[in-house]
Amino acid sequence: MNTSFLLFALLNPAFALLAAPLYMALIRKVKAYAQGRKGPKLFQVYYDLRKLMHKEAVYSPTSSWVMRLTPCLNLTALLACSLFVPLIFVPEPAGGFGNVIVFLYLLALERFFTALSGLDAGSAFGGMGSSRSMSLAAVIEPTMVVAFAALAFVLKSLNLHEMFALTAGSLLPASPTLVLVSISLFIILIVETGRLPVDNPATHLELTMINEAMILEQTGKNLALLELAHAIKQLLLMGVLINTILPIGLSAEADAGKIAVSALLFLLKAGVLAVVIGLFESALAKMRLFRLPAFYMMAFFFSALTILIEVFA
Amino acid sequence: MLEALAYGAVFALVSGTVLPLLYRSKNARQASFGLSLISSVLLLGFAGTVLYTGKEPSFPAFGFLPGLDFTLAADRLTAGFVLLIAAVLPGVSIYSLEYTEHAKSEARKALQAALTSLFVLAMLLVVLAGNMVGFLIFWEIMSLSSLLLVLHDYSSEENKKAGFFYFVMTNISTTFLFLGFISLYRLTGSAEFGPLEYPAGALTLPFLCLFIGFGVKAGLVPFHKWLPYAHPAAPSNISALMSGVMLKVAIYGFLRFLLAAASPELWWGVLILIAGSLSALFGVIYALKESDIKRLLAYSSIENIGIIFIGIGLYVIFRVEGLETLALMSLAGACFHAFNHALFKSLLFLCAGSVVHATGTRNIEAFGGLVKTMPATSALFLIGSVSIAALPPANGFAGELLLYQAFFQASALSANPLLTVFMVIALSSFALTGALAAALFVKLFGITCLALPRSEESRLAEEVEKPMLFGPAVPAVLCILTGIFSKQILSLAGWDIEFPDLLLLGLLLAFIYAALFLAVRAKTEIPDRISETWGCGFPALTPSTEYSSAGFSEPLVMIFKSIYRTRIVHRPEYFDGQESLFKNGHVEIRLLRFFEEYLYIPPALAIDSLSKRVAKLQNGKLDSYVLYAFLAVLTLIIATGVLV
Amino acid sequence: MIRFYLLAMGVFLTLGLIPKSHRLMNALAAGNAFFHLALTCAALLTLELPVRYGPTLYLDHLNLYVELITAVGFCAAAFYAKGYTESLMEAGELDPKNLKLFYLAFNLLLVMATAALFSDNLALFWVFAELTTVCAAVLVAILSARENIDAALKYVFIVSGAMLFAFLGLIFLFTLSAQVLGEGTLSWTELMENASGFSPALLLTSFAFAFIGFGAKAGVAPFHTWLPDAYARAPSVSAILSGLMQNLGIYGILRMYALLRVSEAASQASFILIAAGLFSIALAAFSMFQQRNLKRLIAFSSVEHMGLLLVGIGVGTSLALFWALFYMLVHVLVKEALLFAAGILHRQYRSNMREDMRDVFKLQPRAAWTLILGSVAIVGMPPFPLFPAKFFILLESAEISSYLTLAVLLLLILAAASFANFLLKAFSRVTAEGDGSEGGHGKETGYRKKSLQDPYVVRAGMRIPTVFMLALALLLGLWFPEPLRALLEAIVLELGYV
Amino acid sequence: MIEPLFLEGVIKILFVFVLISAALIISTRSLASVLTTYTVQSFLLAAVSFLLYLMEGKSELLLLAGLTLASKVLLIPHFIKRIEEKIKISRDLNFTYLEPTTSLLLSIGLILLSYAFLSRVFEAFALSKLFFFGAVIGLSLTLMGMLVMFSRRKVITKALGYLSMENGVLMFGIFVTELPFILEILIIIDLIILVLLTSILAVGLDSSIEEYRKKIRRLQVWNGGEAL
Repeated sequence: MNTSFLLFALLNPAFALLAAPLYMALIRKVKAYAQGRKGPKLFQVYYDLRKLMHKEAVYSPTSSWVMRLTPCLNLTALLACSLFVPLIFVPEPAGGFGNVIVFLYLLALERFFTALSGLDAGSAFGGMGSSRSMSLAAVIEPTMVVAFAALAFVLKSLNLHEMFALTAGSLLPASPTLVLVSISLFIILIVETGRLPVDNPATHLELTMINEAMILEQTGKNLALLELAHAIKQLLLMGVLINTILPIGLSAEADAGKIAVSALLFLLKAGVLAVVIGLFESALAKMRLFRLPAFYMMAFFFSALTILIEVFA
Repeated sequence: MLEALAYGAVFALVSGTVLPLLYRSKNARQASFGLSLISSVLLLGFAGTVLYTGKEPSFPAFGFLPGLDFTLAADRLTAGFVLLIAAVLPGVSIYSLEYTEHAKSEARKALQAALTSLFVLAMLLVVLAGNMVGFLIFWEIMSLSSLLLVLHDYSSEENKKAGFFYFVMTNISTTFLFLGFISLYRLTGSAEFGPLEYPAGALTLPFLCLFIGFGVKAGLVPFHKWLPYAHPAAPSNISALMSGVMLKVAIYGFLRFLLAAASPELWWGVLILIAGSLSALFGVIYALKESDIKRLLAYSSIENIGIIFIGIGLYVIFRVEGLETLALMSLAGACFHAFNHALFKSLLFLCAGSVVHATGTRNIEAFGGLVKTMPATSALFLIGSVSIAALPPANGFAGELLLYQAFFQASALSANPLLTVFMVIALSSFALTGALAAALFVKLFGITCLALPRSEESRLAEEVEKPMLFGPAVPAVLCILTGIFSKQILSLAGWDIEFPDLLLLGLLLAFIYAALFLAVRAKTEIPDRISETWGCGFPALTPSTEYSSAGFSEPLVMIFKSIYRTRIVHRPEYFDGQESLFKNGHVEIRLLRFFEEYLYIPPALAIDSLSKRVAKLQNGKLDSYVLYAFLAVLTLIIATGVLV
Repeated sequence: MIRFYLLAMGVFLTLGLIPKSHRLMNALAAGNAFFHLALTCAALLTLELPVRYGPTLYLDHLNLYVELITAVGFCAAAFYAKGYTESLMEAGELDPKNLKLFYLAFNLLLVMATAALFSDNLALFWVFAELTTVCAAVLVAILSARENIDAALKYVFIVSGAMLFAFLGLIFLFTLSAQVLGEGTLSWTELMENASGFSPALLLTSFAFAFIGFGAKAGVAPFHTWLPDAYARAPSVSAILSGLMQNLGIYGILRMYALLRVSEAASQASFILIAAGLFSIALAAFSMFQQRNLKRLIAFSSVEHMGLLLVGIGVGTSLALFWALFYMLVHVLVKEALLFAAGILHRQYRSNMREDMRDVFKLQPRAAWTLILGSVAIVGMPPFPLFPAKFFILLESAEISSYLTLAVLLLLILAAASFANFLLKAFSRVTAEGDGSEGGHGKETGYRKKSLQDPYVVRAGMRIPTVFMLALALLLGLWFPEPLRALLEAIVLELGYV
Repeated sequence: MIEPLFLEGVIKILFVFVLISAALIISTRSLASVLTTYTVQSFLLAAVSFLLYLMEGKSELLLLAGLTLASKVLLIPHFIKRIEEKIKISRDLNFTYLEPTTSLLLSIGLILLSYAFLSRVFEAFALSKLFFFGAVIGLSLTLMGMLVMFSRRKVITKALGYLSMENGVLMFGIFVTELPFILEILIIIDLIILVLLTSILAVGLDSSIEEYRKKIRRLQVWNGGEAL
């Protein structure tokens, strides 16, 4: 374990924790503008979280310790995940952190327990959410794995830190094929964070809900933890995408100045991406559940294509 | 010293077999399982030493058959699988202390205890067998003892069918092993498992035979159908052993051959990989639709066997391509996953046994709410589910991680573009399998243990007795430990592989969780409240409004509807032979059992009708008999005339 | 010398007609069997084999070995016979007046078989083998029910008819020897010495014809048809004895094949043997599959095993022969245990049909387990010794073709499945406790409830040989005695296999 | 000494008669005539044997002729006649598988087969054309006897078929080689025992069927499920 990594381990999660809600708000804002509304303030999310943190947790008498376990566990998983994706600088890899498969499976851990807690209260909504979430996750999984495999393939490493150490600082993607991967990563981002056209985070309608349905029973501080975890997940996936397609400014050294520049730049890039996501969401309608596999197929296609091009060319 | 450990274990198991048969008392049965425990400790010492030091024990040869000695032998591969047995055995033994006592009669209890020991003994000796004939002998005893155990409740129609099916499949397996070993024997001139330094062409027949033979036993698609039949029929502790260990014994045999083959061919690996991927995928897809808990677990075993075979396939491919590191990684992945699967599948089967025992049904739709009525079992069940869903840092993840790493680095195969494309396809199917397995176990655990009880039995279920809790607790603890210490275990076993340290990750997770938990707790001002939550407008939450098992898997069923094909079966009855007066009818829409209906039943029917025709030859008439003789004489005369 | 033997035995048998008590008759039969067993053992242990006494009596390892098997079988059967015949008489199926005839035929059968085995002359062998058919037929017909007579007639007609062809074969052989030696001979030893000079074509012809006769005796398909009927209809003891006579056929085939092995026609003879063997296995396996009659099942399994033996002999290597010989012994042991157990079940249920069997584990647990273990043994599963025998025979058969091995193996699955199917269906019928009404299957078979309740009391004389045979088989599976190995190797050498 | 060529001619004529007798056994419906035909056939055999003795002068052949005459022309027919009287059946009307005409056609086929087969394997070994032909007749007689065994219903007829087979074997034996006389005796004894046995059994089977039915019912061994 080296100092660079220790520094990273302190800074990166903290950065993720602090910055993540911002982009939830930003996307909401963009969507509001697109719909001709003003939308809530950017920092409203933080206020909301604080408010929730102070509220009591209400549990259904049906529910069990699974429900009580989940919120903390999810945030734990995501905080651990934040050690895998360099947001502010790329540390020297250590202890297997950064391993792309571990990263993916930590996300799966979070999903698994969210789905279980959805089932725990026994309400029809929770079950529906779990069922849909696990089903869609299953279908997107090959795409996700192949996309990351493509990334690993192009960047010749299994470790996200090593990968991005390769791209760090350059203006353009390390290889043109990465643009294709990025398209898949973008779709994965949309799917994983439960955004249109897959899921609509803004409504509580039976037809549209997936993620929201699962956490319907969660209240107070637990809800806050889950929301936070969700936000971090979004930020981390955005980070992967950004580092892939636009690695400019990403520092590979644990130097205070460079880190600051890198962090600022990331905030900027992420802001741009959030705007794009917001616009993308606004432009699309919710898809029928059973048309989603076709949508995922597209992402799969791009990732597979990347590998094919790399292999054949 | 080492040898003494092995002999001690064998002796303990032999006495464990004999004891309950001699004395039909509870004490004898307890002693028998106690002896199993002792033997597992001895085996642990044995296997651990061999694995760690790499020292191979030397067993003396017993003169057994003319021209053939009986020997035991152990190298690291053997030791690995002995370790597997030793790891599964304690949990099952403790569990059986209580579980076996639920059998119907004294005689059956005694028989079950004795056969369990015999079964374990046979599996152990298959692994330790020093030559092919010994291997086959114990292989058959293993099949036989498990068959008798599957038939423990022989009077039920379903079990009879299951037993018969199992018997036939296991015989098919043995047949191909026979042929495979015979062709190897002819090639090498000895029954030893020596190195096979032959050109691959010479090994084609043995390879195919052994692949089919071991594939049948391991439950590889399309030879897998016996598993979902045998497991529901067998007692749960036996299911745990069968799924946990017996399937691995088949893997062991296959590995033994593959490692001995000096020059495998690429198509071997491709074939194994394809079969493995299909097994994994079909196993999990069929499991999703299943509502019988033990059958579901059986399908999940098919899936995991598929994963192990994927690892083996990768090993062969990488070995042929000369990528030793990756080959080693895949092999380690396959072995490690085999080991892990033994642990978590025995855990799950034992828990399922407890659940079935407590509720009296195997139907998932009738469970629910067990987390309250059977908290300890549910907790153990969750550990099993987390492990099998390959979530970090449990052991299921560690094995799959190795395979993923191997897959991701397949870029090194760039010399052969088509192969790379093939690998991408295999990888995506592997990923799909993993995610579907997670969905499957969310469903299983969620529907079984969470929410409201869906039936009276489930509501009234009581926590099982202590041994049935301590039993599964052993593999549960091991599941977590082997997951967390996976890197250390791999390096202890002598595999030097680039692998993330899950211990670190586990500690980190624990630390963050503790910190978060404390932080949240410190911030909590108002205590938690338990109250009715909004029930979507329903006045009160009832089990009927809950998501059911079928409902849970419905989206996936829709997505994979091309696989879940249904078939409409009409069964009309008529008053008359001409089928003109309709009497009664039965129409059923059910899932198309593809493999059964297209692969198993047609030959079975053909054999059946042929056998009926042949049986008619023996019609009891002397005239016909003399006619046969006459025709035979004519044939022989003509044949002789032609042959001369 | 054979004449002396026959004379002595004739006197013995005449004396045997005197006693009136069943016990004494049975003791005499057992004594006779033991006498032969002891004599065989003594000959094996003390004599410098092969030995020739006079022009016709000839002892070598092979015929002593077959005699040993036969005598062991007869000993067990003699023990079993007492309880079994008594039970037959109690039920009124066997006329007590026929008891004497039964034991006469019993003893005579052993004497004839012995005479056939030890005569050096093929023609004498032929004649005595024919006479064993007669004796066995009498045993089969002993109940004098129509079915038994029918079965006995089938036995006589098919075997004797086929044996006539064997005689044609002998005539050819005689001509051949006359041509080469100047004077015709049918002595095994002389033929063996000169076989290499014989014309392959005619030798093959004589082999083919002899095979028809000996094959029928051995129950090789399609001359096997007498076997299932005899097994199913005749009392168990008779079935066992006629089953023992199958080895006589195999013995003849072994000798004939040994003659041919040195000539150029060996491969053609192998072809005939293997084809017939495969055909037997196939036919038997398919006939067994839906078999509902236990004894028929066992009978077809005999056919199947004869087929496997033919394959073993036809492969023609010393290893295959060694194991085929061993197979003969074990097959007799296991088959007897099975038939003994089936006999006990027949006494219990008065039927061999699987529909009529229920509550087996309650009524006859020992017989049930004997049948289960016997089936395990007979389908060639370890730890029973048919397993290694099967393995090595198949190992050698792979030299001819892997497809042959595969075909045999697949057919063996079918045979094994048949046993499993039968046992599963027969043994799983349980009367629900409490209600004695016509629940479930009771009605369709018309089986009467009354006799269900009381288990048939198995006499020790019936139980001991059953267990003994199985235990002996198991022992052979776990430990291969050195003397047996030496004996079998000596036979292999004597038959000219190197 | 009589002219061998003349004897050969006579033997050839006898061959034809032997074959005709075999054909008659196949097709005759009256049991009595079947028996008579068999007796005639045996007599023809004895005659052939005697003629051969005249030709070759081997005393075994004479003995054989005598033995055949005694056993097969006198003893066995007599015995069977008594059995026939006992079971009170005088006709065997039913044929299985083959009607008489087909049987006869098939018999010609059998003769041709025997000829073709023996000419392939044996012709070189035969002493002369006549001997070869005798062997052919012997083999076909055996096969035709077997044909009787499966195409006729009654056990008695079957037994006669068997006997006719045996005649074929004997004929074959005479023409192929000279067997030691003791063997011939043994075979005839065997034959007699077999005939005795089958006849006794046949009495049991063919005659008082009703009585057996009764017995069987009493013993409960009659099982509907079993295919008879």
